[in-house]
Amino acid sequence: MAEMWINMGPQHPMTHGLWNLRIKVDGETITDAEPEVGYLHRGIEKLCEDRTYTQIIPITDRLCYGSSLTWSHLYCLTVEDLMGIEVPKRAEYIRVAAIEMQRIASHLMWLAAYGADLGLMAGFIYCMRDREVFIDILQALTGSRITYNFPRIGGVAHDVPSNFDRDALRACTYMERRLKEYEEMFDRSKVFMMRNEDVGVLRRTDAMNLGVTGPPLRGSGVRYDLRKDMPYSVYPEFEFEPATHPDCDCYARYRVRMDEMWQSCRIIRQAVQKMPKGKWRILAPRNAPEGTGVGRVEDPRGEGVMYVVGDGTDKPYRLKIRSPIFVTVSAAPKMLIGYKVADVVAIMGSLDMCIGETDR
Amino acid sequence: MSRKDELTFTGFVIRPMSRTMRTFVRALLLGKPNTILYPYQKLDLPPRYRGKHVLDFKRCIGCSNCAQICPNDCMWMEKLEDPELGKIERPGIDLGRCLFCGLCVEICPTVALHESVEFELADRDRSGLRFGPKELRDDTYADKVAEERQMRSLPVLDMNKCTGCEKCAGECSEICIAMMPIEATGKQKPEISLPKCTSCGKCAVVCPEKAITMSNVYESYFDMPEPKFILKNCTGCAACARACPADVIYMMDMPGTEKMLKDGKKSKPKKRAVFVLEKCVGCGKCFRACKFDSIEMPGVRR
Amino acid sequence: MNLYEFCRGLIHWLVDLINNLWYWLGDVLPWWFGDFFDAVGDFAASRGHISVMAIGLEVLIIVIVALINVLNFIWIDRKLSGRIFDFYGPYYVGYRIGGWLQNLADGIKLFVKEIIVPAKADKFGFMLAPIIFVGSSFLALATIPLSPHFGVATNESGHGVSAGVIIAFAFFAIAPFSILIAGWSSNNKYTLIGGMRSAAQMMSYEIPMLLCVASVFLLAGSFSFFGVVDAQHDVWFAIPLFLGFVVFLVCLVAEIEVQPFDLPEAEAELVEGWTTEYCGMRFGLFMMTSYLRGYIGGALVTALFLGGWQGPWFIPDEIWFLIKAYAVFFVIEWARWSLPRVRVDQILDVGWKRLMPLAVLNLMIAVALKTLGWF
Amino acid sequence: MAERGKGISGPAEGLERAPSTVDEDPIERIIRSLLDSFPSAIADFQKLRKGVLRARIERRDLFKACKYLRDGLGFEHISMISAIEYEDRFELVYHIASYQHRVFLELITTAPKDDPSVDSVSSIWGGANWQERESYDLMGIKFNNHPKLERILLPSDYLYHPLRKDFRG
Repeated sequence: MAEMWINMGPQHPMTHGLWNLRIKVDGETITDAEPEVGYLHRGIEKLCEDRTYTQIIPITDRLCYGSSLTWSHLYCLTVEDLMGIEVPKRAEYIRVAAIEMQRIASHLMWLAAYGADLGLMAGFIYCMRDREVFIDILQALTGSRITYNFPRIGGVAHDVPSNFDRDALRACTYMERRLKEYEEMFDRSKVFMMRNEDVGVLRRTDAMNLGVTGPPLRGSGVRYDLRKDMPYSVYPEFEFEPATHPDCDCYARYRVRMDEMWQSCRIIRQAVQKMPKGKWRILAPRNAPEGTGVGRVEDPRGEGVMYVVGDGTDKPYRLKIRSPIFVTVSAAPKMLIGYKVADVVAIMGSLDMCIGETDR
Repeated sequence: MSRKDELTFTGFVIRPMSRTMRTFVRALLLGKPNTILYPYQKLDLPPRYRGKHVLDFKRCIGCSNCAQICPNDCMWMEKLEDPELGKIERPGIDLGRCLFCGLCVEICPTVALHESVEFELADRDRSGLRFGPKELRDDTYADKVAEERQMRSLPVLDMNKCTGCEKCAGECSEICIAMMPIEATGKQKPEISLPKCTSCGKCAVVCPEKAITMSNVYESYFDMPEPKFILKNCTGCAACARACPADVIYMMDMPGTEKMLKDGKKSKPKKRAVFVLEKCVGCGKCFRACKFDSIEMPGVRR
Repeated sequence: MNLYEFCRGLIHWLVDLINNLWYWLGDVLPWWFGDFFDAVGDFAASRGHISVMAIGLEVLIIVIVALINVLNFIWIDRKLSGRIFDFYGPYYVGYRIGGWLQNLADGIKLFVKEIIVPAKADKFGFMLAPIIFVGSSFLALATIPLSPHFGVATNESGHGVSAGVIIAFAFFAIAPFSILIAGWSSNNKYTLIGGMRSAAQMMSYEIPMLLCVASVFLLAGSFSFFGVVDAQHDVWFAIPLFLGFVVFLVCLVAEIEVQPFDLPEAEAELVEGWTTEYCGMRFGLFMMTSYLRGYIGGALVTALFLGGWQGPWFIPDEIWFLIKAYAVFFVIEWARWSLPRVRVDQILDVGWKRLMPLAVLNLMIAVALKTLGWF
Repeated sequence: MAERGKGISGPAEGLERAPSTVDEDPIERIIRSLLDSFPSAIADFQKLRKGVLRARIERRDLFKACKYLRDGLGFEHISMISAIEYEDRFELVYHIASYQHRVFLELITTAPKDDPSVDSVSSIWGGANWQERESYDLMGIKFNNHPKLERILLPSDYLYHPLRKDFRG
């Protein structure tokens, strides 16, 4: 068969969103690849220049459907850096607990999509079912299921509801039991390992050079987790180990995310148990001073950075968002070339695409 | 955890299949499946759930803060006539554009706006999603739900009664009341610094004219813009005082501005606006009502 | 009394009934009409005509039974695998019978949908592929008896076609060609890859599968279903030929293209594989036929390895056969929902490097058993 | 099938903390060696927070400085490239991180309004490739020597650069 270009997307079960992966195949072997993004560009950066600082928070929620809380948290961190606000301790603990729940929910959604990509329908349904547990707690905490609009500049919107700590600890126990089942279902399944091992190899040097961050980077053997290495919020007060794996393949990325879920359970337990009393929100000024603020967090998908320029009014002069997947997907050709068409779903699935933040 | 060399023969099919079989047996024999049969069973929604809005007409003061904070511009203020409340202005919401972010509920200074747990809002027509104030009205809803917002008992000043006697300032143990002269009127008014106030209520007790009363006010986490008054432009037309939803603005005479009329009598003195900013909700209605650029509010759209 | 005799008797009775009226009509009419009426009546009552009518009725009954089974299979697939996934499955349509009518509702929906042919498709091939796919599957079905009394291959002698199993496998193996035709004629890159994968996949599973069947023939000493099932009177072939049973089951999963081996229509990578461009009832036929093939697969395993219709006396033979076939199908579905899909090079790997030696080993075991005279 | 990432025995290999041969904080060392190498180019050095630095650099020295940052100082990771339009200039902010030293550097360079072009750093960091394309797409900054400077988020026949302040949708 002659070589031909195949458009995988913009509407394709592999893409998890609206983007296009053009691959050149020789038979079933990929010889070239070219990701195309931009189908979901909503101009959020431009939109933010016309909104007040408070009004932007619900918009940053819309950056990523999988982990919207991280992005509004990142935005609030950035603006707090710009305004020079110290957030109350209790608010930081609530934020950390909520973000780690969001991380587990996001990773579960990734695992569900990954299972469906590889044809493991039971994995898809089970993960979506268990994600509900965390979504329900977040719903009781914030009032919404996907777009929480929960962090505020200078704290969080609400105090924790009654029974929050009991529910959170119960959910952690449930999740740890479930994770063991997943490990039995995924790791111990020979067919799953056949699809994952030695597939989508991304060397350590390549991963660092191409700007890959988050689980793909740690799956390539680089021990770099912003929560540990450049701590923000109250992460230094928690005990946890950033997950790494030296194998550089899809299985390593899968393993890193599973280990991160374990660590997130640990962090939630500590955050709930150590949560101090006090205020959860302070009055933030309406107008930001002139200057810049930068925030940097460990998103479930990688390193999220925001850079805000204030000009003394109540609206930001410029807001720049660094999406981890936007950079990671540019490394996709490096991983794809040489593998089979069927590996595309495994490789791109292991990157955990989220188009909302990629196209902004 | 598990690696390739740990994989045994059972890994081919038996382990994953035994996992699914356990769920199968549990779902088939021991209990109900996990699904909720939606139209017949409903989810238990937490009280914080953000659904359709509910407006309490009696609490609402018509300040339009909700319409201003809305990121999508999906709220508007509607003028209407109510048999009980007279001529009022109340917000309406286009739920077809609403984000359900809850900022309008959070900013409401009197907690008149709530979000109910009702989420079944589908309609065959976009116009069916435009809820005017009358469709949102439910004056009993606020009493039914648990209050989330913190309340503080704070002194509220009525400038019509105040004589500027300084008794309240003398009584305040936290020294949070300062007497400030009002320019061009020859009077003075107490200015209360609310962050320092301990809600002790002594100022209200000591006031001979009962100009200061203690009342419960919801705490706000929003830094609202404050009106800045420019005396030289003011004509004393009282448009701002009529527009103010929170009774912040009082019109006071400026002695010495009387003009001699032709018949020898003196005209009434000119008036000026006086702001009691402790009560201000920052809505900007006075700014919009003023035709003479006498009020400035940076960052508020006209 | 077998199915053929039953149909023949029924037709005979009907023809007699109608002919009575007919002859009476001929009597009351003028003579030139009466002669014609007599001739028609005699033809209707002739032996050849009744045989043809009986076979037609028999085919109709078998197809209806098969289609009801297919509906049951789709229901099992949805309902029981719904329980595997911890949800209800079809629920409201046919609430009293467990949502069974949902399949019919889906069929009606597919019937009223428009059939679209892509503009640059090869129209003839595009039309031909579903015909071959459905036709060959039904032909394979026709050879399989549910019991000595129930099956189209039973004739008046009652012994069935002597090479029934061979014919069944011959028709069963035609489907990949129609998949290739469908994939090529759709003029779409995904369908093309799907068709090519189907061909590659057939290369890998067909030979070990037939080697397993050959070992069964060796032990049974017969090519017909009756012979094979009769030979399992004492012990099911699944016990001495356990290896062959496992290999056959794995190959069967590949043959009927369900989950671990559904490469031609891998929905995650190749949208819907070779059925991407089909819609309406053509897609419905593909869908229905894939479950029909599941039924055939279950029936083949039952007949070749699980003792066919032989079972306790208190259950009728046909029901006993169907219970076994349903059980096999459920195991296949169970594996389908709990295993990921393999890659195209891995199925070739599995087929040639794992299943092929095992199948040969199984054949050697069969030869040994036969030589030792245990069968 | 490509071979596995051989030679990586553990996650920490080659990624130990900064060698302790240098007596002081790695951040101090970075500042000093950067100032030594580019005395004229680097201006306005600030330590913002713990581990966050800010420096300004001349446009013509950007490429050289970036190369030195990666090869000499171990800044392996380019985090973000943001373009900001002011009334009289464009500012390009390079956020560069070091995995070894846990340092986050904010490198600012300016370009005049009539010639918004800088040297591309995508040959130094592969991760800069798409970010530069994005800056070109949305802000209209030209990157010299970029391998493929095309629009990325917007359609290729789009006429405007929408993040500029004079753009009105």
